[in-house]
Amino acid sequence: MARTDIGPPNYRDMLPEIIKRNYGKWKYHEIIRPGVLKHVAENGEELYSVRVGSPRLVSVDFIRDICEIADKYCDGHLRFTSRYNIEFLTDKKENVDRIIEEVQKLGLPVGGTGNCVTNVVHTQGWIHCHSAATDASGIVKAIMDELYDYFVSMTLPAYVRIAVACCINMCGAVHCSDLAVVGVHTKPPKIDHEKVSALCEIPTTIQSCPTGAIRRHPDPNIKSVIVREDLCMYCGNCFTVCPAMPLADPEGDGVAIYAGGKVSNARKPPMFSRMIVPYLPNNPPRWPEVVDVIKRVLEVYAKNARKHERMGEWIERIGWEKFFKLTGIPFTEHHIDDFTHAVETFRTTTQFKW
Amino acid sequence: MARTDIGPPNYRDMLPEIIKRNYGKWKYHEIIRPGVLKHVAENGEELYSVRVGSPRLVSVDFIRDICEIADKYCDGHLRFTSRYNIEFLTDKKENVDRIIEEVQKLGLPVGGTGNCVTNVVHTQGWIHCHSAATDASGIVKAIMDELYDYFVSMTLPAYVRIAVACCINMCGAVHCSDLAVVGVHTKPPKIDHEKVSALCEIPTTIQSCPTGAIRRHPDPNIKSVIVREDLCMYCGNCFTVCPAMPLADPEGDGVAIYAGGKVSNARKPPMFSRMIVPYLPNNPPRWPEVVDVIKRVLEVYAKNARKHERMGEWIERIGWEKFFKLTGIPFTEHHIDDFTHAVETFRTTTQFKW
Amino acid sequence: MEGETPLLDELEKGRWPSFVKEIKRAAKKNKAALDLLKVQELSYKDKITHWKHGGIVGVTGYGGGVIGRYCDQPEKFPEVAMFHTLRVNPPAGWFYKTDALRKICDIWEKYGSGMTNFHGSTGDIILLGTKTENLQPCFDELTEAGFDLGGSGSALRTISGCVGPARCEWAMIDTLDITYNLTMEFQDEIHRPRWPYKFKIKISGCPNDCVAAIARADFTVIGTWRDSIRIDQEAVRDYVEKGFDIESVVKKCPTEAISWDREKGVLNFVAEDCTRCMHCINKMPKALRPGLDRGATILVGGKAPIVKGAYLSWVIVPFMKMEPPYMEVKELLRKIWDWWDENGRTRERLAELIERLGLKQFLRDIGLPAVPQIVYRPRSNPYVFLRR
Amino acid sequence: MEGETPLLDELEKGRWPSFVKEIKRAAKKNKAALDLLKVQELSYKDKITHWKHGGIVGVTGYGGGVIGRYCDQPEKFPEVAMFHTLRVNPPAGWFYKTDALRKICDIWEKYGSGMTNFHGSTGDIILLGTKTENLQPCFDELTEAGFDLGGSGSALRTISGCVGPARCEWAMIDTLDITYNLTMEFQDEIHRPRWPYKFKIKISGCPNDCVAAIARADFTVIGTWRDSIRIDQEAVRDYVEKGFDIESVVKKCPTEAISWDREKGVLNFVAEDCTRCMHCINKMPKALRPGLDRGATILVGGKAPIVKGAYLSWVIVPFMKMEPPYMEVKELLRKIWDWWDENGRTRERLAELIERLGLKQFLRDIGLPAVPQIVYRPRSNPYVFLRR
Ligand code: SRM
Ligand code: SRM
Ligand code: SRM
Ligand code: SRM
Ligand code: SF4
Ligand code: SF4
Ligand code: SF4
Ligand code: SF4
Ligand code: SF4
Ligand code: SF4
Ligand code: SF4
Ligand code: SF4
Repeated sequence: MARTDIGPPNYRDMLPEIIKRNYGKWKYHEIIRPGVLKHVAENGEELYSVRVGSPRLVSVDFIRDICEIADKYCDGHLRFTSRYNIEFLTDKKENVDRIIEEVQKLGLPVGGTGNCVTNVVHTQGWIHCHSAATDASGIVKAIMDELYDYFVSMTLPAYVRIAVACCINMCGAVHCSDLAVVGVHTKPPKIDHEKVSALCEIPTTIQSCPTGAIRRHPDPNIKSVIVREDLCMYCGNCFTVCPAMPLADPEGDGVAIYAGGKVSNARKPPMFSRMIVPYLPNNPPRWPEVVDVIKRVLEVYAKNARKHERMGEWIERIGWEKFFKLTGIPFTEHHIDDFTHAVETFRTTTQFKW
Repeated sequence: MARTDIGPPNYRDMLPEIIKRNYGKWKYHEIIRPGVLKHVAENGEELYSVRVGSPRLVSVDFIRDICEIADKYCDGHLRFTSRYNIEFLTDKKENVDRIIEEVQKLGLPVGGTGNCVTNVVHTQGWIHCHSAATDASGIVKAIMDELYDYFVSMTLPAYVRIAVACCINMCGAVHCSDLAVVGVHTKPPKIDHEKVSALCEIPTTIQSCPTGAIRRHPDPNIKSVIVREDLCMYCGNCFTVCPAMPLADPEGDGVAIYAGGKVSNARKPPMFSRMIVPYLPNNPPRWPEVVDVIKRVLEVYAKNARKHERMGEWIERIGWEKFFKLTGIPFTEHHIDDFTHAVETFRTTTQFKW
Repeated sequence: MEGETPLLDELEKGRWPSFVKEIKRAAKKNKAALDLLKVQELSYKDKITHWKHGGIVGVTGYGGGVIGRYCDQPEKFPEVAMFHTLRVNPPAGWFYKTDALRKICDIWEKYGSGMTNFHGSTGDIILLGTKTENLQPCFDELTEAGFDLGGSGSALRTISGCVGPARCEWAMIDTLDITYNLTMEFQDEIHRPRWPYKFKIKISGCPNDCVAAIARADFTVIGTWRDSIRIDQEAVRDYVEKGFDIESVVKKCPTEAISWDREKGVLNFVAEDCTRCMHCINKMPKALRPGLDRGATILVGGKAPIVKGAYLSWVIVPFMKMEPPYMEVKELLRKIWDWWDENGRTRERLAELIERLGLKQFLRDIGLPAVPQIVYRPRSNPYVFLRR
Repeated sequence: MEGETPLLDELEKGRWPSFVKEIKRAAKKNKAALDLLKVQELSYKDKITHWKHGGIVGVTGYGGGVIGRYCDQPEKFPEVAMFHTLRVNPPAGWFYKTDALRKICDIWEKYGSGMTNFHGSTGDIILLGTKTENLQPCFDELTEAGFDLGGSGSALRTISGCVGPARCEWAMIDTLDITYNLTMEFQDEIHRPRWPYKFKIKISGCPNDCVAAIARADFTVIGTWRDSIRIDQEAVRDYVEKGFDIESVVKKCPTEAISWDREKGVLNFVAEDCTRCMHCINKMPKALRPGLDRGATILVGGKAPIVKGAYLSWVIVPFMKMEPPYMEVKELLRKIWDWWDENGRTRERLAELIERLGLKQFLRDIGLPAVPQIVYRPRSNPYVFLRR
């Protein structure tokens, strides 16, 4: 019998010596160049971290490659960040340039620190998920190829965090990101009645629908359900509980784009991202329309926001009507909320810009 | 047969000559002393308005008294404001002092302009309404006796608008006032089953309840309803549609106090008032506990707010937790919203004061 | 009367004018007023209202304008056993000539308790308390004197507007004329209730909103402008020279559209950033004035808490020109009423219906364009009914 | 392989590292990876996913940790007909020694596709794609190597915390130790799903929230302090002298708690106004430091949109000391789970349940005091269940 419930390795066993010595005793840090952090301990010791972009979806050989660098320059230690970047940790300043050199040989960018576009939090997409309305890794690659310069520099007014999720389950951080792409279905589920009777629990399926669009099949001989299409907003929750109701559709599937979310409590409280483009069609392999919107918004932001101002903070200051004007993104009825707490978004003042 | 649908008198017939001449052609105004406005027209003509507090609930002789003053000094013209104050209008500067003198002889205060506590918007109360959980005119009188000095001066940081309503129907402006008192029932309706069968339409009654607390009487022989008391929050909507379900109760009835609402679009958008005291018992004739809270909050505001800052603007700047601290009003679980859009009031940040 | 109402007598003391004194004044001549005083004293003692639901009472041809009211102790207080109020539609802006007021007083002394509210919270003249049999003759004399009833029940309620162009330099629209014109146009809607619930219209001349329209009207008209604030820099300097604290004003501009250049003595202003909140104009009326391209913002849905909670009005038309005979606004009102009438449930106000069916649906059905000025911000949820 | 995947080949171009290159790398040694590449190309062509719902697959004794997955074209792509992923619980803070990583690589080369995610969005090591029969032996070797599975399904999910005291001067709590300690304490809750739905815990050392806990965790722990920020005025002046734009920082303080006195060269600070947002500290790490009376704010309810919409976490305990063995937080978690388990419907996350029953009810049942820090503002509606 195998061992169970052993839990993960103890983090203590994974820490470099300099960290063990200075655990909880860091005094301050500096970003000495894009991608390189210097942390100084109370006792004056210095730790250098070289941050490196990763595609996240990697082969074991990739991991071995980076292990090799860590063995050479970091006494066999490395870490990953909460956004998939790799960090090489060393107490030897002279190693920094060497690490950078080796990493660049592997084709990996050094950056992702400070006021940059860091790595994109994303999901499985067509690589692995049955729910996907779009791919994730592909969109990320297309976006980051275009925004590469923003990863390796720190020229933006503040942090810009991008997320991509392949369906509105939003695995990741789409709902609170400065910029986000989310896969959306736009056709109601297609019901395979035979499979429904075989695979699905009817009451659970009916109950799963947030809008009450799912009803029992009118023909009592058919143990299945029907969907009132006018009540369906393609959330896919029925499909999660009942595999016989797929929504994926080559014509209908595509992505929506969101902006203005954040997580940190710095300055303004955390904010939700808000829909700026309700729908763009899937256009693999490079989703040019999507990349275009993301880039355009980023550049308008970079040009107009004040120092230290996150995307959402900037937009809330100038007003969303101004945001749509500056970016040239058309405002449509779909932008107007009609879900549960919609009224909280309706304007209750004569204050607005033209 | 009487004439019908003649509508109100044409306002043009009611306007003083100076207004007819300068209609739509006013250039600016000044408040030359508390209660006295001077409006200057494009052509240089000057109109003086003397604003006078009224108890609103007045006898016809009161109206005749003020008509007399208007006849003497205003060519027989006067108006009322949207907050029940009387305005004597004259183009003769020398009449201003005379009007003030006459008005004061009647025991009426001159004021209600600028950064003051102006007249209290209020309702019927025990004087006329079947819904009342408290009186209105009496509370107003008790409050204004205490805040009189704020009516006849202009020393506050900004406007302070007070409203009183005798039940949560909130006839008036309680829901958007700087300070507001509202009558509340705190016991579920007492059902007179015989009267229900006689007077009430059962389905309408059941449907009237926002929380679904009303059910058909379990005994099919009794054509009436019952109330699930744990679901009732004493809104009285059932009583409005079914007279056999009164909520009024000498022990249960009392008032709640709200603060921080506003209507104008100046600076911050309009805001709702928010509950600061869930319940105080009715204590006629002078409701001392109520008057005390109103006065205390007003004074803390007067002392702490910045110039031009309305009550709600001040509170939102310093934070509600600070408001409760400064005023010493206890915060309770009842302050926490649990109605439809409650979640929008929950704090989604680590930012707060101690 | 002396000593009979010890609790109320307390409220004759103090500096604020006393309603008790007023009731007593009326009670000297009028028995109903005397009973009213006694009922009120009893309520102060019992801590409970002594009024009961009103039945359907009114005047011929009208479905509203009268609030029926009965005392729960008719034996003890026979003079107020019936005690109905009449809601009388006032002139726009609450301007009166004294002769008109005196006529009302005379009529009410004749037929009612002699007690009134000048005014009710909706803006009506409230004639407080009479018997059923007096309603019709009282009404007849009122119309004779040029006054008509206002609204009550599931009808259009008495419309009100701020003092506007009659005495305010900031009126961007003719609030009095619009109030009067709409009132005359919609007499039928006011007098004959036939909707799911009440409907209120209020009109303010500028965003200061001196009739609290945004909070209290299903249909809110607020004057505004589209061009730039007009600045008289000379007059601004004059304010400053006289010791006016201009920094405290500038600091509170919600959009940072204005700034004070102390060195140059110039008030800088970025018109496209200004959201026309009125604040700076309010504080420097001699120096700043609204622009000249004027009209109104139309909002809908303001109301008190019954049943789904209170709502502030929501912008539905950011800008509409307002010229007599106000055809555009009338047409919009009619469309909204039809939509509400068709879709609304009993006792469902417009805001609640819009919340239930969605603002998107409302705009579509009414035929209004979706523009970003309608919302503070776009949706955060992904739940878009793309095809509905 | 060349030319067979023209669409994906496009994504080998460009400066950002390519996942396609990675799949191709794995595909050279591994047939499943090759089929994965082809399925992905087909999806790019068809614009649709080719994966189907997974059945119940897993390892002995566990109810989760594996995501079952099947290809909808098993004949064409037999190597990925079954293509389950394993979620492996990483060390707290995602620190690794290379030997540990190499072991995982070796095991995964042996039993799986050779493709991974470092890491998944919850923070697990994702081993991407294997057959049912390989799950158990793969798991056995993983535990042998010191690794265990993370959470999936209606269980406690893999906990994560920011880098914290290991490398950050702002860690107010020991995020790594708390992560590890709770993970070890709640192994059963992670491995044996038995709740209404998933439950996530995330821990950030300070309000910067570098693991996005507030948005993505049902139970959010964020380090904070109660006393005053520590200011080294010398160091502040040093920043300014070096040309640092201190005004731009001060201006963005949300509470105006700080101000820069240019003349005196002093950063004024009003401790009781500061809401500890971190902004000024972030911008001047050498001069400003958090206070010393440290602990955490506890929030609950963060989640993505399914089903009732997305929620940010809500404050429920403004301040809690966080010392090992973290009994207070563990007790709170257990109480919350019991409450949720008892009251929650299937697929109802904590936030949705709290919204349905009310935060007031939640606090009462859990035994937490109502304090104003829990809300932005009190209720505006009058609908108080005073007696419930
Ligand atoms: C390494 C990492 C933590 C980890 O455990 O892995 C980390 C590390 C640091 N963060 Fe972070 N943050 C990390 C994810 C985050 C996240 C989470 C996310 O992006 O998903 C956030 C919340 C983002 C949001 O609000 O949407 C985050 C919000 C911050 C902030 C606040 C930024 C703001 O102004 O809103 C700071 C302060 C600052 O830099 O001014 C900060 C500051 C820092 C500092 C300076 C802390 C320190 O003293 O060491 C670290 C270096 C910052 C840098 O990259 O320039 N960190 N930081 C994460 C690196 C992610 C990456 O690879 O890019
Ligand atoms: C693998 C991963 C995405 C990734 O590529 O990184 C993932 C993948 C899936 N998620 Fe997720 N979620 C993943 C992190 C998240 C996160 C982020 C987080 O945990 O910080 C979220 C948002 C936070 C949250 O939980 O709300 C997230 C919110 C969801 C939801 C929506 C839950 C909600 O209440 O809104 C679902 C739908 C569901 O549970 O039915 C979901 C469901 C799924 C399922 C199991 C699909 C399903 O409907 O059954 C996906 C399996 C994909 C596959 O084929 O492997 N996943 N999912 C992430 C887990 C990796 C890991 O363990 O490290
Ligand atoms: C007479 C009246 C209109 C009417 O048609 O009857 C009126 C008249 C004026 N208002 Fe008003 N307002 C009147 C009710 C209101 C209301 C409604 C209410 O209180 O119910 C509001 C909205 C209040 C709110 O936000 O809750 C209102 C918000 C304003 C404001 C904005 C104040 C603010 O900063 O929020 C101004 C501008 C100012 O004074 O700075 C204003 C300014 C003015 C000016 C200066 C306009 C002018 O140039 O003539 C008038 C004299 C003001 C004064 O009293 O000092 N008026 N004003 C109302 C007098 C009520 C009373 O007797 O006290
Ligand atoms: C007389 C007046 C109060 C006053 O003393 O001034 C009044 C009195 C009554 N109102 Fe009102 N409302 C009065 C202005 C208002 C206002 C203010 C306004 O119109 O600007 C409001 C808030 C705005 C609004 O309409 O939402 C108001 C919101 C209500 C409500 C709650 C409506 C809602 O949707 O929330 C009710 C309850 C109902 O309709 O069943 C109500 C119901 C009532 C009833 C008819 C009681 C009932 O349940 O049937 C009251 C009759 C009292 C009586 O015995 O005379 N009254 N009522 C006001 C009308 C006088 C006038 O015509 O000038
Ligand atoms: S976002 Fe949707 S499609 Fe993408 S991994 Fe999560 S559940 Fe699957
Ligand atoms: S996709 Fe969503 S809205 Fe449509 S039927 Fe399924 S559960 Fe209901
Ligand atoms: S607030 Fe209530 S009690 Fe007072 S008048 Fe209006 S309906 Fe009657
Ligand atoms: S008072 Fe309100 S909540 Fe209570 S039963 Fe009546 S309608 Fe329902
Ligand atoms: S709303 Fe504007 S126009 Fe009307 S009275 Fe008030 S300040 Fe003047
Ligand atoms: S009107 Fe308001 S927004 Fe416009 S400049 Fe003046 S204060 Fe600023
Ligand atoms: S959350 Fe705070 S303590 Fe943790 S890494 Fe980020 S900045 Fe440091
Ligand atoms: S931590 Fe934030 S709130 Fe506190 S002083 Fe600094 S910027 Fe201001």
